[in-house]
Parts: sequence; C-alpha cells; structure tokens
Amino acid sequence: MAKLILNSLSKSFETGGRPAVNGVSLTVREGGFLALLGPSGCGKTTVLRMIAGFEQPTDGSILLGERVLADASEMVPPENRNMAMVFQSYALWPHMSVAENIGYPLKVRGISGEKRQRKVKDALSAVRLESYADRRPADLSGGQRQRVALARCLVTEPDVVLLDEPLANLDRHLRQEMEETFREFHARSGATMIYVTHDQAEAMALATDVAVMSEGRLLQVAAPEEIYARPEGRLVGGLVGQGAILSLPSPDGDRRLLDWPAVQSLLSTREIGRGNDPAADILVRPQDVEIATEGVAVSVLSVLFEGERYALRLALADGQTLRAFSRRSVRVGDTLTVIIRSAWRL
Amino acid sequence: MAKLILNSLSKSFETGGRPAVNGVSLTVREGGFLALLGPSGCGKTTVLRMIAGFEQPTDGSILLGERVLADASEMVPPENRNMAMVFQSYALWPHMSVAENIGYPLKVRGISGEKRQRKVKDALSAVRLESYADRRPADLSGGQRQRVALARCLVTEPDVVLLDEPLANLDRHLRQEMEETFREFHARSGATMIYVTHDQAEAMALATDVAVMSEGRLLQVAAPEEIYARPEGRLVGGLVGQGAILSLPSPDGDRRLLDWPAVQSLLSTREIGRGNDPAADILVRPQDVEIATEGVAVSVLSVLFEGERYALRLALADGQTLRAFSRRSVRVGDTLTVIIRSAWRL
Amino acid sequence: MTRPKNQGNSQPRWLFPFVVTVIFCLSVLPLGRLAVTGIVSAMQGGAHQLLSDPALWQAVYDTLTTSFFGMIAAVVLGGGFALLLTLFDIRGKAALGFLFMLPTMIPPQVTALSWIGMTGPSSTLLKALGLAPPLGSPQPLYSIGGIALLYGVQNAALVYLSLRAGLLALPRDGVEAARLSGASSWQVLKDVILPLSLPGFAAGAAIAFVSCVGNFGIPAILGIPASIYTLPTLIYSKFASFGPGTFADVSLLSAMIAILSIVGLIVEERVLRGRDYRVIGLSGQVAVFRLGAWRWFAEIALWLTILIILVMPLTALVASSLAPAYGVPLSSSTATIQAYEEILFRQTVTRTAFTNSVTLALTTAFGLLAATVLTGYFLVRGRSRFAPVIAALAEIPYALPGIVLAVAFILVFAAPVPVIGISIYGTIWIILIAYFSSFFAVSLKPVVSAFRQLDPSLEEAARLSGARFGRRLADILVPLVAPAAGASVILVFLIACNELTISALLWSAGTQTLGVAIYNLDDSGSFNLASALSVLVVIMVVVMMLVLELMAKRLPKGVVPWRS
Amino acid sequence: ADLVLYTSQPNADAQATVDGFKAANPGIEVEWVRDGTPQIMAKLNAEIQAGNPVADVLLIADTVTLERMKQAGQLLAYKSPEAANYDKALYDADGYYYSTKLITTGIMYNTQASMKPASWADLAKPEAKGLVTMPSPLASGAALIHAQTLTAVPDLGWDYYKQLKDNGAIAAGGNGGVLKSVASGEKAYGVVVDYMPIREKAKGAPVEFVFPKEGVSAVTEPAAILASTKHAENARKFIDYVLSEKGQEGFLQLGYIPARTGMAVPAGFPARDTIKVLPINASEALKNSENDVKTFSDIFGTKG
Ligand SMILES: Nc1ncnc2c1ncn2[C@@H]1O[C@H](COP(=O)(O)OP(=O)(O)OP(=O)(O)O)[C@@H](O)[C@H]1O
Ligand SMILES: Nc1ncnc2c1ncn2[C@@H]1O[C@H](COP(=O)(O)OP(=O)(O)OP(=O)(O)O)[C@@H](O)[C@H]1O
Ligand SMILES: [Mg+2]
Ligand SMILES: [Mg+2]
Repeated sequence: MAKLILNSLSKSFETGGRPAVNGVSLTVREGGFLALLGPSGCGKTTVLRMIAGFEQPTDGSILLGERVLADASEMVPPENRNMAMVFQSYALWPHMSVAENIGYPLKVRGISGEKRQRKVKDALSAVRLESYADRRPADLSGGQRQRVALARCLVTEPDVVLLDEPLANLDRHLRQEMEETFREFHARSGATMIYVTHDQAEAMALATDVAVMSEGRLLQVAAPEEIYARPEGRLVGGLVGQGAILSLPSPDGDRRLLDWPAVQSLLSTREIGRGNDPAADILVRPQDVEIATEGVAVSVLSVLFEGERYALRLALADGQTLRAFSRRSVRVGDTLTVIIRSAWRL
Repeated sequence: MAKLILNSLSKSFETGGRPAVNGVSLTVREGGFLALLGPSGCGKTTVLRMIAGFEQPTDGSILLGERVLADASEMVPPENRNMAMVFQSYALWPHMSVAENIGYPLKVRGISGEKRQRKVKDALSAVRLESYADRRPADLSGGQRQRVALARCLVTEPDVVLLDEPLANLDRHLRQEMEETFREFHARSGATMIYVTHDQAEAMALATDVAVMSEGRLLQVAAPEEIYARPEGRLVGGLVGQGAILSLPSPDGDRRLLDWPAVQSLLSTREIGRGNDPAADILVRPQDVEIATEGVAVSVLSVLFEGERYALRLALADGQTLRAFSRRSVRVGDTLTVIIRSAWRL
Repeated sequence: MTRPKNQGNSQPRWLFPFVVTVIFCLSVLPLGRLAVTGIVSAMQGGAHQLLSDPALWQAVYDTLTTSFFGMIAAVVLGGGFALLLTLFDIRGKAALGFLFMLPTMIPPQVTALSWIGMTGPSSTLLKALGLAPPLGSPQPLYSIGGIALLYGVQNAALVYLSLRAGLLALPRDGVEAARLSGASSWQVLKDVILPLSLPGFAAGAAIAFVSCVGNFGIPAILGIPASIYTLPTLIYSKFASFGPGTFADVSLLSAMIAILSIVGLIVEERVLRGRDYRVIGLSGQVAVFRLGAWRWFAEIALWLTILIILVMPLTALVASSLAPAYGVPLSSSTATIQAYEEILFRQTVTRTAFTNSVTLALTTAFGLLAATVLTGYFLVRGRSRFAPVIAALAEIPYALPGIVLAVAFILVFAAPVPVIGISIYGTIWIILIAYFSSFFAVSLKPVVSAFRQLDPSLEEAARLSGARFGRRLADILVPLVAPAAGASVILVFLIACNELTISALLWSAGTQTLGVAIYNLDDSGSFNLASALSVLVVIMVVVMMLVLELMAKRLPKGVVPWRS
Repeated sequence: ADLVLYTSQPNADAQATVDGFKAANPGIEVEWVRDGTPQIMAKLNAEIQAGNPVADVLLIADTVTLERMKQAGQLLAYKSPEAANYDKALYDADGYYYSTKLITTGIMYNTQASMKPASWADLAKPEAKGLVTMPSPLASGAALIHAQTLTAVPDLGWDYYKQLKDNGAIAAGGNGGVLKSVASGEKAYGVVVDYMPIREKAKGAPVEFVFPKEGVSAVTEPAAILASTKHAENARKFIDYVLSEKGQEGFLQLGYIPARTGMAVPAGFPARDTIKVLPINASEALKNSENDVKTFSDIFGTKG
C-alpha cells in the first residue's frame, strides 16, 4: 500500500457543459481515511469513478505510490487495481443471491470452499443480514441492498476502498454500527479509504481528513477539527456545520476567530456606518448562538422540532438570518435577544 | 381528499419468511403529514407500495375516505388513485430527458403547451436543476436523479404523496431546501403525505404525525413531540432520539419521567440489591447527560468528533453504556462524573 | 361506499382474451385443422407404418443433431458478433453490424451453392492456394457439420439481434462492480454479462434452434447427397409421392417437429427458470471493455467472418447474375447486364413481386410487433397459468416447414370463411395471415426477453402518473424495449422479404412474392435472372437499411441494430 | 377467371402456353399457378381436402401422378378429337389425361471431363468415380419416373443404382442443381432433363448433352381436367389447344420435343426417330412408386 495521489485531475463529459471534475490535486496518505464532502452534483462520484478506473481522466493523473494508475492517455484496468467500492446505486448482480454477490470478489480471487463460506458469513453478520443469504437482491428492501453492497465491498483485502454514500439508506442505529464496522475495517486492514457522504457529522466522525468539493473543484482539505474550526471561504463555511453566514463589515486586522464583544461591535458598526467598509463573510454556528436576556435582538422566522431540541431560524433587524438551537419551543414571530459566543471570519 | 385508512394491513411475499407487513392499522387524517420511521427492512416501502397499489395486501384493506382502494381480493389500479410517489430507486425513465420525465404526469393528464412547460420549469427550479432539463437521467449524479424523482412527484396535484427516503442522497443544504419545499407543497396542496425516512430529525421537523414500525408491525403513532417525549417500549425508545437504554430496577409507582434524584436512587439501588427487583428499561438521551463535577462515575469508551460537538460513549461501572455530548474533547479511558438530568421509563 | 372496479394487477381485462384470440387464429386454428385432416386421412388410408420405419427415427436424430449444432454455430457466430460489437472497443462497429444482417437476405440455397463451390474442386480460391481437392473428392459440406455450419450462418442474425438487445439493457455499474472485484474481462463475461443477458441469449438460441428444425433449403442441398434426411426433407418427400396417406404422414411428422421445438422451449424455460433478470435502477449506458492488443485480432476475425459469410456468397451471386450462362467463365468480355435489363424492364412480375414482398414484409413486421408487444407483456407480467402453453403454441408454426404451414392454411381458408362468406384464398391476405403465424415466434422472442429484463418500477412510476395501459405501452414500455422491438421488426422484415416456402403454395396470379419469383426463375433454368433478382433484393434491403440509418436520430435509442 | 391452370412448367413456358391459348380462344381469362410438382400436388390436395379445389386443368410433370388422381376419381374424362394424332401410349385410353411433350432424361457432361459418356453404364465406370450427380426423386417428379424406367431395363435394374452409389454418385435436389453443379465443373457428369443443358449450351455454357445408347426415360407433361371443374367447356378447349398443331408448335418453339406425331424437334436435338424412349407403364409405376422411392432412398439414403 502506498499514497494515493490525484494530480490536477480533470474530467469533462461530452454531454455536460462545465467539467464535472476540474483540476483536483489531492494526496491521501497511506492508510488514510478521506471523507469527500460536497453538494449534490459537485463531482464526488466522478472522482471515485476515476480512481476506480471506470472513467478516464481528460487531464491530470492518478498515482498509487509510484505506479501511475491513469492519465489522459492510458489507464490500468479496474480489475488490476485491487480496490473495492460501494456504488451509489449499489450495483448488485440481480441474478446472484445475496451470498453469491458477497462471495464473488473472493471467488474471483480463487478463494473457495470453507474459507470463502466463512468470510461471506462474517461479512453477512457484520451487516446484519445473516438470514438473507439466499435471497435475490430484487427481494430486498433498499437498506438491505445497500448493506449487501457494503458487505461485498469489505469482504476482501483491497488496497483502496471507495465508498459512495454507503449509509444513505440506513437508519441511525445501523449507521452507527456500520460506522463502527468501517472504523474497525480501516484499523485492521490499513486500507486507504475514500468516503463520499453528504452527512458532515458522519464525515467528521470517521475520517482522518476531510476534503470539500464544489462544482468540480477542490476547496479545502484538512483534518476534521481543523476544517470545522477554520473553514476557508463561503462555500466550505456553508457546507461544514450548519452555520449561517452574515455579511458584516470587515473586522480590524487579520483576526478570524471573533468573540462576542468583537461580533457585537461589528453588528453595531454595521448599524451606524453601513456601506463604507468592505463587507466580510462571518460564519456563525447555531450552537454558538445563545438565547440570553440581553444581546442583539432577533425575531423568530421558523421553529423546527428536531427531537433533541428545536432548530430556529432567526432574523436580524436587517433581515440577515441566523440559526440557533433551543431546548424550549418558541413561537414564530417572537422577538428574542441572543448572544453570539463565537464567530469565524471566512 | 379524505382520510387514508389502513385497516390491519398485512403482506407476505412468497419468498420471504415472516410477513413483510403485519397487521398495520393506521389513520392518516385528511391533509396529514405522516412520517414513517423504522429500521431497514421493517416494511416501510412495502406499506407505501400497497398504498400506491403496486402490491396487493394479503390481508386487511386500505380506504381513502369511503372508497376502498384495496383489500385481499380486489384493488383499484394505481393509475386511478391520483397519487404520486418518489421511489427509493427513483424509477426514472432512461429514455426521456429530465424535463420529459418531470412533465410526463402532466402529459398524461392532458396538460400541454405553455402550461406544462411552466409547471415543469417551476418544478425544475424547485429542485435546482434548471440547467439540466435536457439531460438524460443516466448522465446525472445520484443526488440529481433523486431530485428529478422529487420534481416528478410534486409536479401534479395528487391526493396522496408517497415519499420513500426522498432526501437520502442530498447534502444538508439541499435537504433543508427540499424540506422547505415539502412543507410549502403540503400547505399549498393540502395533499396527504406519507414520508418514509431513516432520519428522525427530518421526520420530527416535517411531520404532523410520526409512525414507528419494526419487523412489519406498527409500534406507535403520535405527534413528533409526543413520540419524542413519551416513546413506548424499547424499540421506539431506541429509534427515536439517540438515547441509550439502561436496565435498572423498576422505579416505584408508575412514574415514567425521572429526574436526577430518582435516577440516582435507581443507580444506587442497583448497586446494592441487584437481581431482586424486576428490571425496567430506562431511556437516557445524550443531551440529558451532563458532565459535572459530581454524580455517577463513568469511563469514556469512545469519542467521536461531530463538528458541532463530540459524541461520547460512556460506560457505567457495571458495563452498561450511556451516550453523551461534549463541547470539549475528552480522551478515551478517562473517568468522568455525569449527572442524568432526566430519563424516561419505557 | 364504492367498490373497487377491477383487479389492480398490471394488465387490462381485454389482454388475456386478446392474446388467446391471437394465438387461436395464428396457431391453434391452422395446426388443429391440419391435425384433423391428418387423423381423418390416417383412418381412411389405413394404419401407416411410419412410426416403425427406422428412417423416421434416423431423421429425427439427424434433425436434432443438425439443429443442435446449427444452434451452437449460430450462437457462436451471432453471440460473438453481439458481444464484440456491443461490449468492446472495436472500430467500425456500425459497418460490421450493418453487414452482419445481410447474410439473412441471401437465399440459403445460394449460400449453400457458393460454399460448395468455394470448398469444392472447382474453387478458384483453393486453386489459387494450391489446396483444391482433386476432382471428385468428397465435398466436406455434405455432412452434419456442413449443414450445421450453414444453419449457423443463416441464423446468426437471430442470435445477434436478440442478444444485442439484452446486452443493451445491462446495467453498467454491475459490470463495473465485477471488474473492480478483480474479475478479468473473461470472468466478467462469464459471471455477470452472460447470466444477465441470458434471456436474450436463450431467446436467440431457442429461435435459432426452432428455425433449424424447420429449415428445408439447406438440408435439401447439403443433406440428401450425404444421405442425411431431416424431418422437413422427409415431409417434402411425402408430398413428392402424394398418396392417400400423405396427410396422415405429414401431420405425424409435423407433430414430431412440434415436439422437437417444444423440447427446445422447455430447455430454454429450464435455463431461465427461477432467476431474476430485472435490472434494478438505470441502465442507460453500456460498459465498454478495452481489448488492447487483442483488438487487431478481433477486428480481423470479424471482417474475415463477414468476408466468408457475406462477401463470398454475394460475389458468387453477382458473378452468376453477370454470366451469360452457367459455368461460362466470367471475364470482361463475357459479362453482360442483360439479366438485369430483362428483370427490370421486361419481366412484369418483378415489380409485382417487389411490391407484394415489401408490403407483406412491412405489414407483417409492424403488425406482428403490435401483437407481440402485448403478448410478450402478458407472458412476462401476467403470471398466468397458461403462459407456458401460449409460449409453446406461438413457437410451433415457425418450426414447421413452410410447406406444412401453407397446407394448413389452405385447409383452413380454401373454402370461404363461414359466417362472413368471404374467401381470402388466392388473395394476398392468406399469405399475410400465414406470415403472421409463421413469424410470430421470431417477433415475440426478443420482446419477451426484453420484458424480462425490465425494472418493474419504471412501469409502476408511469402508472402512478396516471398513465393507463395503452399510454404506458406507448410512452414507457415500447421505448424501453425499443432495441428488442427494433430487432424483432428487422428480423421479421428480412426473413419475410425472402420467404419462399409458404408463399410458394399460397400465391396466385398477382400475389407473387420475391421468393416465388426467384425460385421460379431458378427452377426454370434462368439462373442468371434469378441471381440478378436476388442481387436486386439485397440492394433494395441495403437501401432500406440506409434509409433507416438516416432516420436513426429520430428513433428511440437502440432501435437501429447496427448503431451503438 | 374463366379457367384456372395449375402447372409445373417453368414460368416463361407456362406464360407462353397461356398466351398461345388465349390467342386461339379470345375472351377466355386464364389464371395460372406454377410450382414444383410436390408443391403443386400439396396445394391441390389440400384444396381438395378443404372441399374447394380451385384448379380446372392440370399440366404437370408425369402420367403417374395423374393416374393416381384418375383412380381416386378426381379427374374428368374427355375424349379429345386431337387424340388421333398421338401415339396410343401417350394418352389415357379413357381420356383422363393426354401427354403434351417429351422431356427425356439423359446424361450431360462438362466439356472438360476426361470421358465422353455414351451409355448409362459409363457413369458406373472408374473414370466417373465421385463425379456423377443426379436429381433426387424427392425433389423432382421426372427423377422418380427416370429411376422407375431405368430399373425396368433388364441390364440395369436397381443393381445399376447400387453401382452408381458405390461409384460415389450423389442424388440431390432438382434438375437445376445438377445443371449448375456440372456447368460449374464441380461434378463432371449429371443425369438431367434434356432441354436444360441444350439451352445452356446454346448460351455458351461448357456442357454437352447425350442421349445414351440404352435409351432415355421421358416424362410427358400430361394435361388433365379436374372432376370438380366449374369451367368444363373452357377446360376442354384448353386440352384441345395443347394437343392441337398450334399448341404443339408452341412447345417446340420453347425447346421441347412435341408429343404429337409428325412434328419437328427443337434445334440442338437429334432427329426424333434416333431418340430411343424407354417405355413406362403408368399404373404399374404408380403401384410401385412408394416402394421405389423407398428403395431409392435405401440405396442413396439413410443407410449410407
Ligand atoms: N419482493 C420481495 N420478496 C420477498 N421479500 C421482500 C420483497 N420485497 C421486500 N421484501 C422483504 O420485506 C421486508 C420489508 O421490506 P421493505 O422494502 O418494505 O423494507 P423497508 O422498511 O422499506 O426497508 P429500507 O429502509 O431498508 O428500505 C424486508 O425484510 C424485505 O427483505
Ligand atoms: N455520464 C455523464 N455524462 C454527463 N454528465 C455527467 C455524467 N455523469 C455525471 N455527470 C455530471 O457531472 C457532475 C458531477 O457528477 P457526480 O456524479 O460526480 O456528482 P456527485 O458529486 O457524486 O453528486 P451526488 O452527491 O448528487 O451523487 C454532475 O453535474 C453530473 O450531472
Ligand atoms: Mg454521487
Ligand atoms: Mg425501503
């Protein structure tokens, strides 16, 4: 195993207008676990498909260690890459039973008999489908299909594992179990893993590195804590965490992490001398917005019950919105005062 | 429009062992918004498919107002039900462009020309796919396909809308927008909506009623606040919210909502005279577990960064686990003391 | 309280009666009439010793072996082309696919004779290579193997088209998943592609088998010299010495053929049983494999095959159409286009035959498509108990030699139709009905296999959109099975265009078909005229295919079978 | 139509016959169907079975078939005044059928062949090993008659066919196939009806036709009226026409030997009296035809 290197990778489809992937350069260290985050249609699946060898890059190259896997002219065929993938569409083989689906990568590798059976059984029990071994994929529920795809992906010892929204159709409990399974698998096999998800909590919880893409470009790569604490630019700020982005006058100097006094002063400058200062994007995360007896006045735009708490959308006097949580229900239209404990200049 | 009534509905498949749906009775009031929650494979999709008319119940019946839609012997064909559905597998027509896919229900209803174009355009812009109107589904990303399915579902004025995990492949931003779209659509059209999801936050945020299923049976139906606050039984308790379930001696009387003193006393009784009292299942939600300077001692099993906070798994002295949140990172193996602000006897 | 009006299962009420009526008219009626005549004749003509005649059993055996190996040859040839052209990065796919259709158009006798010439002592090719066998050495094609080989060439397009439709429905990601699992191209082919396209494969193989069982032209030329009799040649010999027991014998032999083809069907059914081929989700794109260094090799092999199965017979055909007499060595001084002038400008029958055949072939191809889409839907989605019976009944007429089917239709229609009192005998309508009956199976097979692979949720989505059956059919189902529908139309058209043995008995003044015209010219010794007409037919078909090519952009994807 | 003719004559010949008839009998609309003998018989019998035969007159390969139909009561007797000009062996005494021409079967060879055959026996010689082809009785009515005629010759018999078989001769398809095979040089010798090679030779094909010295078999393409005819009057006119001098002249023109006595022979044929036609007894042949087919296919057929 070795580093996986994407070298200003690009891909344009004939039918698509702008390139689906555009100059993505990225290094996933040996045994790394990279989460790929980004809005729908930003090119995540396309990146995975290029790594797997299903699409040829129109530009750039992919290297595994010293070995060039693909560039614009040549590529190693997928079957020689020793990778495994969970497809967004599962890609189960409808003519094989669940056990056959899972056992196929082993069969191809010449593992047979008792050993294969045991491995298939282990994989089945890891995804809680022991009793479905003989079903056909068509007779399974959506989540069960996804789990079969997962089991098939993890049954061998691949160098690189590509996971394309592998938990999208699972309930919370299974998700947690499966996350646990990934973590174990990663620790045990040392495979390099690339994990596409739209759920940033999942990304943060699993990955050693998080990469954020948008419109085919790579915006930022960093460790989860890092990217959460110090997102670069509006897009990353908007994607990571559920924060609201305020447009406020630039704070002095190059301070980026702002505490309540700093935010408060910005809010008030804005009220006095607007339009003069160049505007800055300030990210405010909901957990940093605290309902208090004093602070800035906001009105409640909407209240959503989320079980654990209520998610509020609040409007500042000038109409900009903030997000906040509240353990108590409040009514739409109410006026509250809030303190912004911390904010981040993007 | 009228009430949708499921009358001890059951469905067994030839190949499956136990019935996929087993005696589900449920009334969705006119214009109601029901979220259907449950673990993978519990029969949610099957219920929707029976309501849509793709599967015949093996027992029981489905009524829309006075009209019998289906029972074990007869059924109204789907085309006469005026329903719309987002399929878990999307079921887009590969030979039609995105706009044709979306416009098809209108075309069938004889709406043509300018009006159809406008409606299709509106639907496209609601799912942010304006510039993809002429693509084929095969040339879209997973999330884009899901959005096409969504747009197709919402383009007409159906009496009943069935949504099978319609947002599973979308990122948080789009999800929020789409949730907003559902809410608007629901308010505007007054359609009865049934929404299958594995994301209980989504369910709580959208629905007027939440139904929880497990292994083909209906466990509980209630309003979101109600079901969150007062879940019935281990299964619902485990599914709704991310709580941990402790097995403790039964508290006295029929008190169900327990405060810290009550929990504390249970924890200590357990330590003294275990095994005598009949055990009770006590649900403890992570936000109710507070790290404090005193309280019950726990050791940290795992710490997961979730962005906003850390999710902890904690072990009590006897090995039972608790879940908690922390804004600060703690180390695995550390010993903490926690207070359980509130708990619920299931 | 209103009660539900009808069963919610996916088919309208009239579908079952419709299918039953179609099957009754196209299969039960003529076959039943033949059987009745056979029984009556058997009673009059006394008990026949046919069944105890070892020659009969030898013929059954020979029919089985030639058909089986013929099917294998067709599967190898057609399957190879379909796989290579749909899945691999071969250059010139369109041209290859286009040319591969054409051998179906060359009458089997022509192919047989040109092959005999090619491999025999007088072969210019072998002479040039110095490999020509001495005059009088045995002809290798006069054998089971030779018959099977020509069956294969003749029926390869059946397998090609039906398999191709199946391959186009393959989900790309399924193939990719297999490759990523580490499976080599060969393993992917074996474990994923072939099993998933098995319905198309099995349909192609079954129809090829059935077609071999019923073939007369090839065993008549290649079999009889080697003392190989198949059931169709045996039937012809019964007709040749027409006696009181002939109808009984012919019915019995036809029953044998029917049994053989049902055996073929049962095998197909067995192979497909209990499996699921429904493609889950989208199947918009086909995976393409790279052949790498093998590409040259594959391309050469493909073109070589085209050369052997198309160019050489066609050259022979053109050569004999230009020769003033048979056996005259062709050179620039002897070549003459007199045959073409004669055919085009002097023979009035030519135009009639062209009009008749093209009308018949087009009507049959499109008319049958309507019937087969409905029947196919019924067979796959209907979950009816009668489905296997209906499938078998649809198949039998195609397995019977044309002469038997034609006799059956004469028996039914020679007298005016009761009740209405109109006689269609001697009109073009009887040929049309007989064509419908005979080619029903050809048209049905690819469509059925396409329905097998269809994801049911696509139709469900349309139902929920409010589309009634007819609507769904037009908007969703037919476009989705378009490659198969295209295959079925083209196959029926090609076969019907050249059809001979049915129309030979059913034609009368003004309803000559091309097959009849060519046969009559050939039979009366005007070989060059016959060849010229054959060449013109091939040219006509090529022109029609080119027109199709021009319209290809407006047709649903995959309909035009040589386009990728 | 006023008259329907079923014939196994080649297309152009049938057309010419009909044209001649129409010229002689203006106002009679004739419809005709041509096909190989097995096909035309299958068609006709199916129609008879169905109770609605369409044909009025037949003009088909051989008397054996018509003899069978006569015995089955399917023919109408008509004593044509023209019969006087014909050899008694060439028509049915009761007037059920009349021969119209002589189509003999002899030997053709490719001009490059080493041996010039002069007798049937030559085909069994080693020089002809593997080089002989002949039509099969299954595909050609004339071929059956030929076999029945030759086997009745004391020196030949079925033994002769066994010798041919041992000499590698093959029997397949119709006369057309034999012609092609010999003309193209694939085989050197063929047993074939006379007019084909003679016509081809005239067009320049490298073939020759010989009338073997033992004699040739002949089919006579007889005409008959169906018992079920609805146009008996026209049918009789047709019989009269084909037997008439004019009708016979037409056949001559087409390249056939007319059956009527005192007519010329077509170009390329030796004089009529040098052609030795071997006799055949129609009712005898009919009785044996099934057996003969079987014997033939036992020799060339399934046992080989
Ligand atoms: N066609 C079928 N034949 C046999 N069993 C089936 C069939 N379809 C579904 N099942 C079984 O019925 C049960 C319920 O399936 P269903 O699709 O309703 O689950 P679900 O609640 O939608 O799950 P998920 O969240 O995973 O989509 C599952 O155990 C499944 O395996
Ligand atoms: N075969 C194709 N032809 C043309 N365009 C394509 C094709 N496949 C994908 N695209 C386009 O490329 C872009 C990136 O697609 P991709 O599937 O990589 O997105 P994604 O990030 O995986 O999105 P999602 O989260 O919705 O799955 C999209 O805009 C999509 O429409
Ligand atoms: Mg994707
Ligand atoms: Mg489901």
